Amino acid sequence: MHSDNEITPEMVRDSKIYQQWGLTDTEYQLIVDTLDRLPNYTETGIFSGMWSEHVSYKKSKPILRHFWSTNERVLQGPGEGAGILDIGDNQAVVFKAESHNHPSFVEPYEGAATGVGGILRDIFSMGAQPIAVLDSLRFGELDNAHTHHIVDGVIAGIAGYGNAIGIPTVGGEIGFDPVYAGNPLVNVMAVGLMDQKGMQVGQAKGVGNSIIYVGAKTGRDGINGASFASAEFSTEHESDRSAVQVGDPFLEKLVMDATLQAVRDHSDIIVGIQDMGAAGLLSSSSEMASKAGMGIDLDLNQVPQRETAMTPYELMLSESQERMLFVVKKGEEQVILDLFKKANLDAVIIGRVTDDGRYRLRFNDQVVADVPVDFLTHAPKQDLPMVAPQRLAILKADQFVPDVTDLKQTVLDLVGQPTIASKSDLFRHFDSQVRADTVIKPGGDATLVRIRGTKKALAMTTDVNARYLYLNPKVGAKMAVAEAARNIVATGATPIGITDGLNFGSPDNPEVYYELAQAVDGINELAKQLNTPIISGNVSLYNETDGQAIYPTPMIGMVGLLTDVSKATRIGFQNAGDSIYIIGETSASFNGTEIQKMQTGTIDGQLFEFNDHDEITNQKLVLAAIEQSLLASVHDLSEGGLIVGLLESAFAGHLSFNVVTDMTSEFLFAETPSRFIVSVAPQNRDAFEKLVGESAQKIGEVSDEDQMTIQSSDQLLQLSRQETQTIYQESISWRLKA
Amino acid sequence: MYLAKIYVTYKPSILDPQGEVIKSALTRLDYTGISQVSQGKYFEVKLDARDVEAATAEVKSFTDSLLINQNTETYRFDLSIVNEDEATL
Amino acid sequence: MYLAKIYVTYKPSILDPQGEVIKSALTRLDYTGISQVSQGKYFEVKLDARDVEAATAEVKSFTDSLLINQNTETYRFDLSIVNEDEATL
Amino acid sequence: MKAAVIRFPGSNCDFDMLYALQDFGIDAEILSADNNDLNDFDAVFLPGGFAYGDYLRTGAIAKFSPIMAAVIQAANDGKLVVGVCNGFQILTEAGLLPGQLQVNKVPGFICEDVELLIENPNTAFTNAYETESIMIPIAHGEGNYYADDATLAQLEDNHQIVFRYAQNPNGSAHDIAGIMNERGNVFGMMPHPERAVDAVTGNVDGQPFFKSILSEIIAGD
Ligand SMILES: Nc1ncnc2c1ncn2[C@@H]1O[C@H](COP(=O)(O)OP(=O)(O)O)[C@@H](O)[C@H]1O
Ligand SMILES: [Mg+2]
Repeated sequence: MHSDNEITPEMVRDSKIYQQWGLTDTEYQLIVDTLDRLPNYTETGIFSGMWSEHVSYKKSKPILRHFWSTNERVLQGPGEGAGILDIGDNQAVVFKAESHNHPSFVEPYEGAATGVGGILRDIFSMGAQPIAVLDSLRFGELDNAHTHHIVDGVIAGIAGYGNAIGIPTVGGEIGFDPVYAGNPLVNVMAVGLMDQKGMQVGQAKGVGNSIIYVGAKTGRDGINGASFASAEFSTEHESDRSAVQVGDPFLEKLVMDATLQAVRDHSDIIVGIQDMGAAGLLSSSSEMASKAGMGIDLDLNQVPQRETAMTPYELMLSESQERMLFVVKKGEEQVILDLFKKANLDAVIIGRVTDDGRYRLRFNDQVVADVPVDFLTHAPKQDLPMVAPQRLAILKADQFVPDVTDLKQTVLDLVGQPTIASKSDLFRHFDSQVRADTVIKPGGDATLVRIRGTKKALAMTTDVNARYLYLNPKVGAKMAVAEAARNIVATGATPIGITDGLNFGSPDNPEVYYELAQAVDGINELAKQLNTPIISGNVSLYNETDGQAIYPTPMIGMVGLLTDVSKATRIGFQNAGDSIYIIGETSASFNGTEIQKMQTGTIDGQLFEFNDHDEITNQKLVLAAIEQSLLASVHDLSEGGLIVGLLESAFAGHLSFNVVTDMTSEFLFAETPSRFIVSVAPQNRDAFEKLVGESAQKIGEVSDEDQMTIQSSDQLLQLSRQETQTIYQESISWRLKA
Repeated sequence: MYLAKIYVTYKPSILDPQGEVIKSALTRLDYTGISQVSQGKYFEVKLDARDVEAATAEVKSFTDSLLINQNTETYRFDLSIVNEDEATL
Repeated sequence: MYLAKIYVTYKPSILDPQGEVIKSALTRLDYTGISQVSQGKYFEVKLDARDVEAATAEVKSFTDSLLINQNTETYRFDLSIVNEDEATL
Repeated sequence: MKAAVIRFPGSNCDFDMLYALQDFGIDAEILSADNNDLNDFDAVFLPGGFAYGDYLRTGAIAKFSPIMAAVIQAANDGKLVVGVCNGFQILTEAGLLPGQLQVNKVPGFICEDVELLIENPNTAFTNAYETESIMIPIAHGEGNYYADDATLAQLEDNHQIVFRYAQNPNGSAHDIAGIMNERGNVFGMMPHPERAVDAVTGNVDGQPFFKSILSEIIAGD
């Protein structure tokens, strides 16, 4: 890397080095015109960082603007580190998701680990105590060593960071499909809890106030990580990468505890807090100034450095982990410096808030950058063309018909499919119980975490079935929201809000851009009806390898509130003799299902229908039944349909079932949305039937034998619980060891 | 039979949190003259091979592909000839 | 300035689960001639000391008390003289 | 009667332990490992977590914290000293309990409920148990207990093995999950009883553990 003195503004212009950093000629010209001079090397570098898609959202913002993000609970919508919702008693829940897809492909362990570290900083920089982490993962099929390596690394990385910092990883989801082989998805979501009076924002207000740098020293880690995440991946250039970021959960634990203590004890002198994420010091400092309508003046020689001879460009763009910025009232800095010093952490004043709206950097007594803050933080928006993908136009309307000639074998094969099989062999590596508040552990529908000292609990889940979106981006996105909500409802909690992780291919492809717009539309439509505003989220574009895009994969992270934790319901059957009911109609819904994928090797055809009204009605019904304590168990139906739902309730409860249905047996595999299976104790049967009327159908009984039976209108299915459960339980580890 | 002793360390620009923590522990324990600590890995691998060249190639190959993480680590190794059941250290 | 290179290995009687896992991974990757793998730790410590004797004594002292667990581990080390800012590997 | 829960930098089960003790009416507070005096306390708890990041070796750096001299003094004075998970690892590193916790036999962190057999019901940590087997969560990557044969024989002969795993999850010698010193006042275990005290979380098998300790501290008062 050259120092600034060596590369003149003219050289930047002539060599077009800005193109390598991701700036277009038009953008560069705009900078020249606005500054009314040529930008120097450092200035060009900071524009390229701030104007990358990853930081500026210049391509996705026109679409994201449409997200619905206000209701009576919203205290903070999108735009800050994380969104905040009122949960009563002057408490608030804070949550957000983040993607670390590209870093995790290059370096699975550290990529995933630093993803967890980053999302936790987003939470505690708002002044909230993180209480839970969830993930949403996509990998290629488990049939090759490279995918095994990525899976092992990602799981170990999430575990390595989350376990050590002591925040439980309580839930998530994992899917497998060849489209993710060269571009795995690693999304992590964090949830925090706070007193409303402790709310912090990332703003740099007040002329003369100090900018304090806290935490790890700056090295050359992930230089240009933001532009890197905004560029497509090509296997040829796989080795062309920046220094890998390494996480230090021990240091972050110290930073987290000290930050929360500062918020508790010194909120009167703290003006703003911002974590350093993508584009590090640059984006955190400039955004704080821009949001406050102020300017900022930084002395880069003050920045704690791990390596020698770092240039201003490197210092600003470094993505070293575990770093935070505080804005503190002038004259009161020592209190904060002392607090961090006591925790053995670096804390240094590196600059001041100014009122001239300039972003000014000094290095070795020279001004090395001086540009308007607002210009820097507002990349020129791009309205991109969109067009419906060709493939959607030619999808056939007919639904796939599963082959059920050997019904038993079909079921055994299905429960062994990695997407269906239990993920416990993977998530057992996560400490899901530290903090001792986990009421419903991973393995059910949503996870439930109690709020100590109250009767309340928070339910949380992440969901999306990208195959549905591949066949219909809008309806598929609705179904993702619906499934998340069903999972929340199955615990007894009411859904209250959404964070998302929008993982898509290149937005420069009009078909991909269309998928993105449609997905956002779908999410929005159902979110409004569920009264679950989208309060935060993340966009990850350019998820392509050698020109092949992933399925559109908008991860939905949802949080629900249960006001009386003693009412919590679980998926497992409770007692032999309880009646089993199915809530919701089953129809021929087979295109895009797991059974289609398993039997044909692909997914095809028009997606089956989704009815908003049925979804909401059925959810309300389940909540009402739980409210009246009528249900022994509740499980929503999703991938794999009724058969998988029944089996999971049986496995979780160590009990079996005898079911009789007038459907033919292929309907056992239908993935018709908006359905639940519930079990009801004999003494509650009458009350339950009165409540639900025609909306639920009794289909059988819970039994304590090993044998599970389903008599459909055409076949009798008999399965041994032990044998079936072994396949369900062990399939993933068998495949990983193979 | 060959014995490969393989020393793995972080590349210079990679953060080594362990080394930092160990260094500060040593300083607290009054080992004041210590200016740098880095922790790496050390492998001893016994292998059969046709000759030294083959053994060298094999060690390079599996170290690159399995023992180290090429994104963050680098290594060197020594190779010696040993008897079947010789103790290593 | 001295540079101590410290090699820590398990005592022979101690089971080394990581070594076992690596060995079976190597075998699966068709490195068939491998008969034993052990994974240990490797430290590089830069320290100031009056002379070689003092440096040796200091390295022994902090390795015994901090770097290894005497129940299960053993070590050897080399000491060399280096310039302040010499690269280590 | 007062208990201290020691917080090392990187401890993360300190509050879990504090709340569990307080739930059983034990007057407890969190004390930073920077302190060097435990005279005001009758019992000392070393909680789980990753002290100093568990860098180098679990518990290796923590054993040199200022508080540890006082912990050793408290043990010598016959006060109760209890280490759970990382606390157990620190107690072995500090030499207050024999042996060492190594990387799990199949390397990797595991979090799940395991069945424990109460091997010695007549201890300050188990006397309130009325069953022989309980379920308690584990959450560790280095819980594989190692000690040489002579030490193991001694632990067996003196009934110092307090808990054993019904199905060994980590390779521990003699299926050891928890041990105490000869005098019976210093105790360490890998599983987390403080995560199993509240009915709402679905498991209360840790309650008798704390009841035992409570009665022991009261008796000693
Ligand atoms: N990566 C993961 N991390 C933690 N928990 C997971 C993970 N993957 C799946 N789980 C847990 O396994 C259970 C079932 O997951 P999933 O099959 O996705 O449920 P659903 O179909 O109800 O959305 C849930 O409790 C979920 O939290
Ligand atoms: Mg579900």
